[in-house]
Amino acid sequence: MILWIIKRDLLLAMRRRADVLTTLFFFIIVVSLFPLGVGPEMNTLRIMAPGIVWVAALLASMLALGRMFSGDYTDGTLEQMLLSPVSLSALVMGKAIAHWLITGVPLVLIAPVLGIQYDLPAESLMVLTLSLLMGTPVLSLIGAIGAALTLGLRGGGVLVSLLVLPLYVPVLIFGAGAVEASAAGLGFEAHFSLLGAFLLVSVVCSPWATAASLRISMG
Amino acid sequence: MILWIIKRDLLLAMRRRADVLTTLFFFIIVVSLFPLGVGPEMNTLRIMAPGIVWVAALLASMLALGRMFSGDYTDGTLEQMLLSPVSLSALVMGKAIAHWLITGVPLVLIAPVLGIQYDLPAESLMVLTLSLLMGTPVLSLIGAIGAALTLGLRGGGVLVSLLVLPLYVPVLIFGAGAVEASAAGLGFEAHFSLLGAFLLVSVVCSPWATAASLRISMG
Amino acid sequence: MAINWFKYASPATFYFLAGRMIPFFTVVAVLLLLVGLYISFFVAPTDFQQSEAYRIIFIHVPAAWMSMFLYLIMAFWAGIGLAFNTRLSSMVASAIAPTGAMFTFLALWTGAWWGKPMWGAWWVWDARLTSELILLFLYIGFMSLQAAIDDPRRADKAGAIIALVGVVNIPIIYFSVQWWNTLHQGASVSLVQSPKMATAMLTGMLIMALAAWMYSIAMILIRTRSIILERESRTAWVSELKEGVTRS
Amino acid sequence: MKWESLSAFISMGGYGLYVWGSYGVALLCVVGEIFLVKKRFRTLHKELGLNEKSSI
Amino acid sequence: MLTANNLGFSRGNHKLFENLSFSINEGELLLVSGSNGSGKTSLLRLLCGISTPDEGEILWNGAEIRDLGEDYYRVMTYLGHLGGIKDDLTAIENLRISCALAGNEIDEGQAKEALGRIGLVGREMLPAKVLSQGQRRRVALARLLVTHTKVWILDEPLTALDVTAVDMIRQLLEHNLSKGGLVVMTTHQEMEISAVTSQHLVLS
Amino acid sequence: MLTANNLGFSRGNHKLFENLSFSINEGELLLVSGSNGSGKTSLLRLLCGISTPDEGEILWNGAEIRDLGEDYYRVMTYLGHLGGIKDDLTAIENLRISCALAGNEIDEGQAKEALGRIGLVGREMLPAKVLSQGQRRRVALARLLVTHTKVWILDEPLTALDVTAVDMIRQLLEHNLSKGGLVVMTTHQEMEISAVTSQHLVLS
Ligand code: HEM
Ligand SMILES: Nc1ncnc2c1ncn2[C@@H]1O[C@H](COP(=O)(O)OP(=O)(O)OP(=O)(O)O)[C@@H](O)[C@H]1O
Ligand SMILES: Nc1ncnc2c1ncn2[C@@H]1O[C@H](COP(=O)(O)OP(=O)(O)OP(=O)(O)O)[C@@H](O)[C@H]1O
Ligand SMILES: [Mg+2]
Ligand SMILES: [Mg+2]
Repeated sequence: MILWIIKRDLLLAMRRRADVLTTLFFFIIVVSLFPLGVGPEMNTLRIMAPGIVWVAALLASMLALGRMFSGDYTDGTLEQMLLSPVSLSALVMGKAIAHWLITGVPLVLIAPVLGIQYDLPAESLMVLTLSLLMGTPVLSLIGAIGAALTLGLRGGGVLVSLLVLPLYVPVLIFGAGAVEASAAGLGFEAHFSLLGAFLLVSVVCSPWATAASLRISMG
Repeated sequence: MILWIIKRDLLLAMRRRADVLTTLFFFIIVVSLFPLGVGPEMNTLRIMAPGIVWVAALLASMLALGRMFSGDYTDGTLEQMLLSPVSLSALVMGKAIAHWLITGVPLVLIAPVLGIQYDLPAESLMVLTLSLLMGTPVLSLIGAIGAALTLGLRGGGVLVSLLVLPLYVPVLIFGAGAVEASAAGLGFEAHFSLLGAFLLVSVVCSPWATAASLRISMG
Repeated sequence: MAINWFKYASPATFYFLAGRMIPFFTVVAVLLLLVGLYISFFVAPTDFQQSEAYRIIFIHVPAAWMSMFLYLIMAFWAGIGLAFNTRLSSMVASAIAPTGAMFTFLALWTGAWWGKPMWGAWWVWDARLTSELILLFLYIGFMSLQAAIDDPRRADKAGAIIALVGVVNIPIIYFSVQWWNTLHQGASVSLVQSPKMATAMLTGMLIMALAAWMYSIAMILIRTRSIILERESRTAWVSELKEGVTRS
Repeated sequence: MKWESLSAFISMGGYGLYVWGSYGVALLCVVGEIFLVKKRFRTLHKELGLNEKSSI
Repeated sequence: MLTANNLGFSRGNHKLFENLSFSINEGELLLVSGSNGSGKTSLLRLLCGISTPDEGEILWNGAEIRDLGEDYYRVMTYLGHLGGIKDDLTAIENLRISCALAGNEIDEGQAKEALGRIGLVGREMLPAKVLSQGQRRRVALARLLVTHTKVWILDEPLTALDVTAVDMIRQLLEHNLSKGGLVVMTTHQEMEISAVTSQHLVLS
Repeated sequence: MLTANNLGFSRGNHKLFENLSFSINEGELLLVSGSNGSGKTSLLRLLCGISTPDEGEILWNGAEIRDLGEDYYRVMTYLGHLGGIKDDLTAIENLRISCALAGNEIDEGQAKEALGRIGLVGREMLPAKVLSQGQRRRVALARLLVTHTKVWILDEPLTALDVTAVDMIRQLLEHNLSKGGLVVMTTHQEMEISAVTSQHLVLS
């Protein structure tokens, strides 16, 4: 069943291929805007790089949250999901996975290329990619809660950022921190184990919290 | 008539006061995220400050673009606007002004406080605020075109960023550039006259282009 | 003897109970505040390093403490409301948020006005400061979410979820002191050299903190009463109130 | 008495701006909150036609 | 007089109609019917100028409506299945704003009166999102009570309405027709209208 | 048997109904009617467990539906005014996915056949957004052709449908009732259904 949901969401995304591409381009554009705003000095840029890439990934993933449930809400599919004989948490997990596949994975794949723009050394590039690989699913899972809570509220799109950004902060700190630690020649294992812990906690708790939020929002 | 539109949009925004506040908080949060990603060194942060504030303003204004027409589109009001005996360009101008009042003005007002977080000197703060005051209306006006073109397309929210961000870039460069110039003790008049020119051009052209885009999207 | 907790959990009973408790907390808060201010300005000695600037501590620390405690209490009551569907606890949670946000703002503000003379900057991106800022966002998120939902029961439940999820963030942001080198003071005792001065200062701080507690309770009680009235305006007991009937 | 004069008290060893800036805003916040909370309660009472004394 | 000459229109590779011609005079009603998907909504959107026909022309008093533009919109009211109702505004605000957009500003009293007549007494100050389907539809239809336009183009105005409301709309249409107005409408429900002349166009 | 005991429900400060009790047996139809805004949709959403009543209980074969949860959803189909139709998917995909969600996976052939029976021949591969109102409605209703559930809760299933389609739905309902199913539905249109027993609940 969870596979049906994933398949359907991917199908929907493919029906408009532009959709997947645009999240990606948003990410690329944000990362490329900063040098324009900050100026072209390579040293400053290299210091900023991990932070900027991570913040951009976070914003890109967050922006796509709006679409996670709102389509299903306005056309009544969500009503049907609540009434499905399958557990709602499983459905929600499927949607979060689909969201990650559509928004997270492309970012992870393109990040090394963007890192090169900022002249990051090879090891940092690898750490950056790995940290994104572990961090972006957390963003999707936490984001699902926010998206479910703000369903059907006017201005939901901006409200959702207010709700999830504070929760994203630890992921950001440790994700970007890992890259900085590796660039500074320090160990980055501690950062990674924390990211792993976040991932575990959110895999366990988020579907449940999201399902509860959905029931509340539809009730 | 243009007043009716502005009044209506402000009324809608006030109906959910949270709405205005959330754009503002989005701006604040984004500005506050960067130091978390980049690390706490004040010297680096001071250099980055104008760029970051400007990029955040740009993103905040862009995110609110989604709401500019989409509500009116899905509930059929836009159809009625096309069929109104008043010129569509005037209506569109009204909507852009309302968008600016709701999203732009609060950013301008809060920007100095955020600048303080980055330890900017007083003159830079003033230049930053002024540059935002001239730049944000341009963002709203250009954004209106993008919002109109992507109406009703799935993933419009992300597509719109793809369309408008490249157009926002000059505003960003000269806006942030003005602040950097003043921080470096150089004159910033040239930057300001360019921002002024952008504003003029967009006031003249954007309503017309937006109205044409709307007709195309609805056709 | 078993106390009938459900009796006190009824908004109507609580309304009257709170009405009788408010004057007490108000009076105690004012008294403590006066004593605390007296100690802050007239008993506590001038600091060896910071001269008089350190007097900001007497609002800064109580405000910072309150901001964190109130969040936890708010999340607790919101969680109870979600789990047991008790209306009153959810109302209390909504009543706590504005006061908590106010104290968070005060901690930030006084910290900034202390940081300028001490560190030479209004703001640094230090772990403790950042965590406090995030706390403010958590409060604001909670309040905005509730404000955006018209149906009060839905608002309660939705708020509870975000408050509970946010709790996870509190230890994380709080302990991040250890992961970031920090400018912010550790234990307050290190501020002064002699134990006697520390005592005066510590007493002042504790009394001010107690005053803040009392003040918060009073504010929360009044706000809860308003919320009760707003939500129960159509019930029988409120109509009885209109006719001037008093209940004990 | 700890302070030699009123002006010494006000200048706070040169840190008057910061100390009073903190205390002032703290006072403002507290007074503002009290005002808002009371106003909310009063307007409710007026709307519902309650007599404030009888309800306490 | 609203005239359509040899209209042709297709969607995708599906030809909806071809060589469709008719004309409607003052006081006349044109009832468009046909099975689901036969092109009724598409025809109505052509008649009010939102879409453009592939072939043929649509004339209002002899002039192409596209050329008339705002002059045509001044005398025409279109109501699609989407009502243009804002969820966050109250019924009164919705009505006043949609009227203002149509160039017909009305004050609060008038709006309230119109809503009362259409059966929304006591619901005027609720945000539209809490209204039932039928009540939302009534808010949209209330515009017809206060408009001064002659040409009404209505796409299934009766959906979600109960019998009282259907009856009220019938009277409203009759009143407009008797004043010399023109009505083009679609509906799947039966409705008897006593118009001076009533044409029936069946699409297939 | 679906039983409602002393249901009470209010929205905002508006009491929709109080002390509402009824029970529906196998093979019975409950027709809920009432003017716009009388609470029909709200009642149906209670019966299928999306909302919770303020007072009273709803029982399926003696057990509270909230407690049954997924066991109840296995035997129940709800169709609201929103069809759950995705604009970007084709009719076939829409049908297959909505069936799969309801725990009833069907293959492409079955989906195609059901769509054919409901009158969408040649439209199966079009994205739903280009379909007309009535055609979209039919895609949603096609689920009823392939479902194995007993309890059908239908909110105004006939809106936007033409006469042929209305007739088809009638037959479908009769078939389900004759097999021992239960139907709860609302409609503002007239429809004659020959059921074993048919109750009429009028809200006001
Ligand atoms: C905006 C800036 C600031 C913020 C957000 C802030 C935040 C906090 C917080 C959250 C606490 C409570 C920590 C705990 O309970 O252990 C605290 C305590 C404290 N703060 Fe600050 N602070 C700021 C600036 C400053 C400055 C500039 C100083 C002094 C130079 C200072 C001195 C202290 C002291 C002495 C304590 C008590 C520590 C203890 O006894 O555990 N703070 N602050
Ligand atoms: N891109 C397309 N490709 C093929 N067919 C299309 C396309 N777009 C629309 N159609 C068809 O055009 C018709 C549109 O009809 P329209 O909406 O005008 O119908 P209608 O008469 O209003 O029907 P209803 O009674 O259901 O409202 C439908 O049959 C639809 O399938
Ligand atoms: N928050 C609220 N405050 C006041 N009234 C409300 C609120 N929410 C809903 N209502 C009222 O509750 C009723 C909802 O009714 P419901 O949607 O169940 O009607 P219905 O019988 O399905 O009507 P229709 O035939 O128009 O579909 C409406 O009268 C609506 O105005
Ligand atoms: Mg149609
Ligand atoms: Mg209904």
